Amino acid sequence: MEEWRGWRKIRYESELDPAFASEIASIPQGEKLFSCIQCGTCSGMCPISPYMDYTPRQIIAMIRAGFKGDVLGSYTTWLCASCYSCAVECPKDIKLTDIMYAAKRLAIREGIYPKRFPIPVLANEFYKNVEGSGRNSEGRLILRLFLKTNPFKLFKQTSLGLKLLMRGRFSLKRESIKRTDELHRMLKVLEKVHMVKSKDELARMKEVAS
Amino acid sequence: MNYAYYPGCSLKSTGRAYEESMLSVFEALEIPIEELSDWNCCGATAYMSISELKAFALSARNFALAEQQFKGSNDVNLVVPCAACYLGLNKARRYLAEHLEIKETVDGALKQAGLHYSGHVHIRHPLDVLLNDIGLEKITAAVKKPLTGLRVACYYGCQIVRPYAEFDNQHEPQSMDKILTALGAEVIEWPLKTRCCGGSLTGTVQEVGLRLSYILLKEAKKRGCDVVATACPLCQFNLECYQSEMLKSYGEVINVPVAYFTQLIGVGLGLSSKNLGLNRLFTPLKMPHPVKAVQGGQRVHS
Amino acid sequence: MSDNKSEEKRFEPKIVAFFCNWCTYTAADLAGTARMTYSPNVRVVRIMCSGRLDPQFVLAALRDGADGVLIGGCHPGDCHYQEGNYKAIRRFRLLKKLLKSMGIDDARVRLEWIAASEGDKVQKVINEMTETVRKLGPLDLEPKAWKLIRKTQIELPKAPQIALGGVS
Amino acid sequence: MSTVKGSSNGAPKIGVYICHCGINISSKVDVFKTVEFAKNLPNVTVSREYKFMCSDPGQELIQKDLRAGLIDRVVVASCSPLMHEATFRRAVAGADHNPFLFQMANIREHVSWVTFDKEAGTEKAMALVAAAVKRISLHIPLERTRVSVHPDVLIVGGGISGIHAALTLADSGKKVYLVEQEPTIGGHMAKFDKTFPTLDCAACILTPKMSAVRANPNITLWTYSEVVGVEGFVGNFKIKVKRKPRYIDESLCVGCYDCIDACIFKKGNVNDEFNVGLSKRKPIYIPFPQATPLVAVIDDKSCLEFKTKKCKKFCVDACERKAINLNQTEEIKEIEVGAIILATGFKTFDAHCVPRYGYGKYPNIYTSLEVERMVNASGPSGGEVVLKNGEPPKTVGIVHCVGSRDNHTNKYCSRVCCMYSLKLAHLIRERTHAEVYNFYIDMRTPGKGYEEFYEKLLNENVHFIRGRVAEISDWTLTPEEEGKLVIRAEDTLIGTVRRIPVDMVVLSVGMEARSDADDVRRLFNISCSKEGWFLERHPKLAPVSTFTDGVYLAGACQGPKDIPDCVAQAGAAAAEAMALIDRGYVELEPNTAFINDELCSGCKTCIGLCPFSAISFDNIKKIAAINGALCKGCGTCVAACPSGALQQNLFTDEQIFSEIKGVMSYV
Repeated sequence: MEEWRGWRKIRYESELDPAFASEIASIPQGEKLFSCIQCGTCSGMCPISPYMDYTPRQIIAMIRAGFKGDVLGSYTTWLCASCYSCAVECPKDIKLTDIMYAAKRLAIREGIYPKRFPIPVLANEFYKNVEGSGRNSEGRLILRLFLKTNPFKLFKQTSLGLKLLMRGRFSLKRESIKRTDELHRMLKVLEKVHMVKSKDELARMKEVAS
Repeated sequence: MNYAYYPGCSLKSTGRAYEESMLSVFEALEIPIEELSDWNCCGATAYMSISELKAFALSARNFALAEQQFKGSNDVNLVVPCAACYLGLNKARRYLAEHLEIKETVDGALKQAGLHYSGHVHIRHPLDVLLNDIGLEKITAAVKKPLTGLRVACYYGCQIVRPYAEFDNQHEPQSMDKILTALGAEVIEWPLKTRCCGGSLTGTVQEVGLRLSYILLKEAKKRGCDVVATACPLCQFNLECYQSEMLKSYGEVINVPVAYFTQLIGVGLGLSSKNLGLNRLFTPLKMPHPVKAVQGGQRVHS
Repeated sequence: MSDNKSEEKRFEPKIVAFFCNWCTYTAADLAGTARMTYSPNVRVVRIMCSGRLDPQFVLAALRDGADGVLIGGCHPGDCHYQEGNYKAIRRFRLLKKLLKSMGIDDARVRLEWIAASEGDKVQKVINEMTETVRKLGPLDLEPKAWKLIRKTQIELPKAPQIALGGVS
Repeated sequence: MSTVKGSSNGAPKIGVYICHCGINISSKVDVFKTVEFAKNLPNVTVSREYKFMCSDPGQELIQKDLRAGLIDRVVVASCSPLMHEATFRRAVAGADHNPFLFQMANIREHVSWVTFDKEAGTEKAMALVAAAVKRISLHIPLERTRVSVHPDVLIVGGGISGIHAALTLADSGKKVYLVEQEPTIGGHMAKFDKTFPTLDCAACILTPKMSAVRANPNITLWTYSEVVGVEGFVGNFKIKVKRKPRYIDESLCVGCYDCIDACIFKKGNVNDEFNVGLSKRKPIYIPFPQATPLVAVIDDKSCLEFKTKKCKKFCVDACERKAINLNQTEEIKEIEVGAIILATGFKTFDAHCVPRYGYGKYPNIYTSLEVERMVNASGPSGGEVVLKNGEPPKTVGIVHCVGSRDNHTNKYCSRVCCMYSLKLAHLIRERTHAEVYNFYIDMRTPGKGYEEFYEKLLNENVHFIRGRVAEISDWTLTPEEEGKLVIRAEDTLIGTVRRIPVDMVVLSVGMEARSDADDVRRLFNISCSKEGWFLERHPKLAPVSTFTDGVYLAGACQGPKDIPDCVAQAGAAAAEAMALIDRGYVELEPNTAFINDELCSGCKTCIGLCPFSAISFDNIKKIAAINGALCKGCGTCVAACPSGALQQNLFTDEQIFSEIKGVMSYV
């Protein structure tokens, strides 16, 4: 049990972001999160929820209530392995996995995420990896990940590395597509665009607004 | 029907055995298949957590290339063995089809690369192709060394049946069971067929990832399987390569071979272990001896 | 509320709807009670049964300035009067032919089966219909069509109906 | 605000009355602007607005103007005619004017409630008012025709609702036909053990009513029968009932069980419907000891004689009263009734449809209905709650909302599950002292003594976990889970996922419309809601009426209900039927078709079209003739008449043409 760090559980309205919910809801079918009845099926289905700081159900509640900082800063969204078991069993068809993604992207964009937590680091590395060469060089990725988070872990993994090496399943060679320039031009266009809002969503927001 | 093959990054490194075995099986069954040239990362999971739109664009490039390379046929069947890629590409395909606004943005990006995607690509998993295009008869007929007596735990993992149950039942997938049964294997009944193996967590937050894989193997072993059959490079990696770690963490010897379903098919078709990349397995695949040859590989199910 | 800012200038089609009393009109009431907002371009004329729909009514509506006509009846097999909606569908087919011959895009008339419980379908259909007709733009009848439609009053719509007498 | 202007003699004087309906209309329609607009329409002499036109003062406004001779025709722009047309027609008649010189413009359901911006709403409202005004000038005075009402009543379905309705009507001296498709009446209630929240025994309160049905001379009870034909209209329905052969002469059988004991099958060999498959019955059987009528029935699908023709037919010899007649054939009864009450009930949700709950896959997972039988002293286990191995369970999990509140199955809440789950929790604990866990999403106990019952259970150390069960399976993580069923759910009040090992699971399945609901509704010409429940005429003001006059609803066929609600509704339906019958006549809408003899060419087009054969051919005049009593006023013939000789009252071509012109008069 962690020692008591004098944290304050109460949240004042002034600390909440009322726009947060609609921001997340603006992904395709995101509006469904508003019909959540807090039944907890998602958390129950989720194989990882036991290790999350907030259960998936709580994340939805927090999104609705505008607990932006808490959601974006949480480990939950990053721990999600996107196995989609929550999404397929949700009685209200809430695409929770996609909502987790939306939260992750927002967290990255706004720089609010557990900094030394390996998962966002991996994501970033993977991203750079692919942006550069169009493919992911697994060997290098793992290497970078450990260097960035926990170099010591690297040694623990050497035996595994060797085993893989011997079986020709591991290399530090840089994988790449041929026409990288083409790829770069393509991705550059999308630099600015973060989240595409669906038409019906725009309509919905307009109605809510008025 | 001819197939385009999308390997994805893993099948070129940790999952090489998957590629080798699948291609040899396709060859043995005379299924024409050709690798997509200059394919790029599908933009799955990790990438999607940074930019969904770019992820879609990455997939779209692959689609565009596929349409280019297979101009002849108006519909391209893109065979995607890796579960993550399968879902990533499938998701992109759907979003591009269902959300005009996304399609438009992505089209714009493709144009920059002088590419165009007109929506004629189908994402197919080898399980789907083998069961629904080729069919059990053809497979059964080709069996040389039936897997008689081999008790297999079919493990589908999450991403080939969820969220889009395209070719199999989301809750009780059967495709792999059917195929391996047809090869004479005995598939065991177990409830964790589609429970997550931990995905990339084994690499990032090991204590969690390890636990998830351990739960699967523990249950599979308890139900007395000789081998766990997988359909995803990451699942295979997690379940196989961390068994020594599990011993350390949970003091339990697992020692269960974890093979790709394509490798098992290959064995049944009597292909050489080299062509199936069996030599790449950590725990060698032991066949129950002696393997009785049975006509057509069919075997009364017990 | 379909589209964004540039609403001011856009064309607002005039659409007349003929709803049967028992299914579609009731469904429209239901849409109301459920507060399902939809585009205001459609004006409903209540008839007891879609079987009462005389093709003349449709032509009259177009002549009097409607850009489109929507017809709503009970699902096949659900007609309050057993089979009025079957009569309606037959007349509708002939009507579409007739309109084509008059150079009127037959997407301007639409027949829908909407049950009393399908308030949401009323909303959907009316919105779709409005969009379709908006895309088609205002109906300006070619002179020949005009002549026809005037005459129609007496002869033309009757023509298909005589054919009908036999069918049922 | 109001305007009165004189009118040139002879021309119709139209009064227009625009309703605010509180703010229901005025929030989206500029009422005053509309009044101004109406004032300037041709022949409008009076144009007023009022907060609530349907209120007495509102109606008096109209009547005053009529009496004062300011107007002779009335247009009210308010809610839907299906809501208040009758009201205003009565008002007009009350002022000694013909009620059909009235027209309604629906500016609430069709305008204010569905329109987003007020300007558009106002414009639409004006168009509809204009249409009504144009049309009303062409209205002519009409008379309603009266048709006498047949005094008998048909009740379909012999569950608690049908039974109660039948007894109520019979006690008032009405003759009732009670038709039930099963061999006995009693329905679902007969299967229950105790009833919540009072825990009185279902049989003890139901069986007296069942025998009362049997004993009542006013009730004709036809079990093992189905309605196969419905013709006619309110007050005068012609019904065809199919009586399936039960191969036993009801008048002779005394329910002595001798035939059943004698049956060649020593043990039951067919799934017992009454015990929902938990036990077996013989091909010849009596559903349960209190069955009404207490008459055996032979199920020809499983009877050896019917399958092979080679049975020794011990049953026939065993019956002293020679009641068994294997040559009995199906029989069609034709009856006439004035009113119909549908009480066809519901079916329980099929738990197989939720695979992750493992029903049918693991033993010891039961549906609530199966457990109802299990805890019932007359049930397959004699009231013992036992596992498949005969042992009593030590831990039991009760899963709420199975097949309810779920987009993949049924969106709605089934209303009864929380309460019966509590009841079963109590009974199971009482019988086995097992630890009982309730998994619920929300605990819904709105009813007399319901919340109190919940509290009682809280105090009986029953465990309550607020969380929808994610999965039930037999894979284990800890030693104590070995050999048990593990229920996984988030305890949402604690925010932690829990795995609870149990011996037995009870799936609290919801209520669904019967699979034959759609055929039934077609047969009786009524509507269904999306979920398949029979649609009431108005959710609040006409909950037991349907859109088809003379057809009423009782019980769970209209939506999920518990016993008290079913009984209450059955009473209401009976009262509605009584009101109709005791009035003795119905007034038919005069919207019938009529022929202009001069114009009729005698082409006979119309004759084939009329579904009610109301049109015949007059061989002397060589023209068509309409029987007003048979005409239902659909207008199909009118639309088809090539010579325009046919017209429909209230819907003449001219009236409709003018209405079209009206709605097109956009401002």
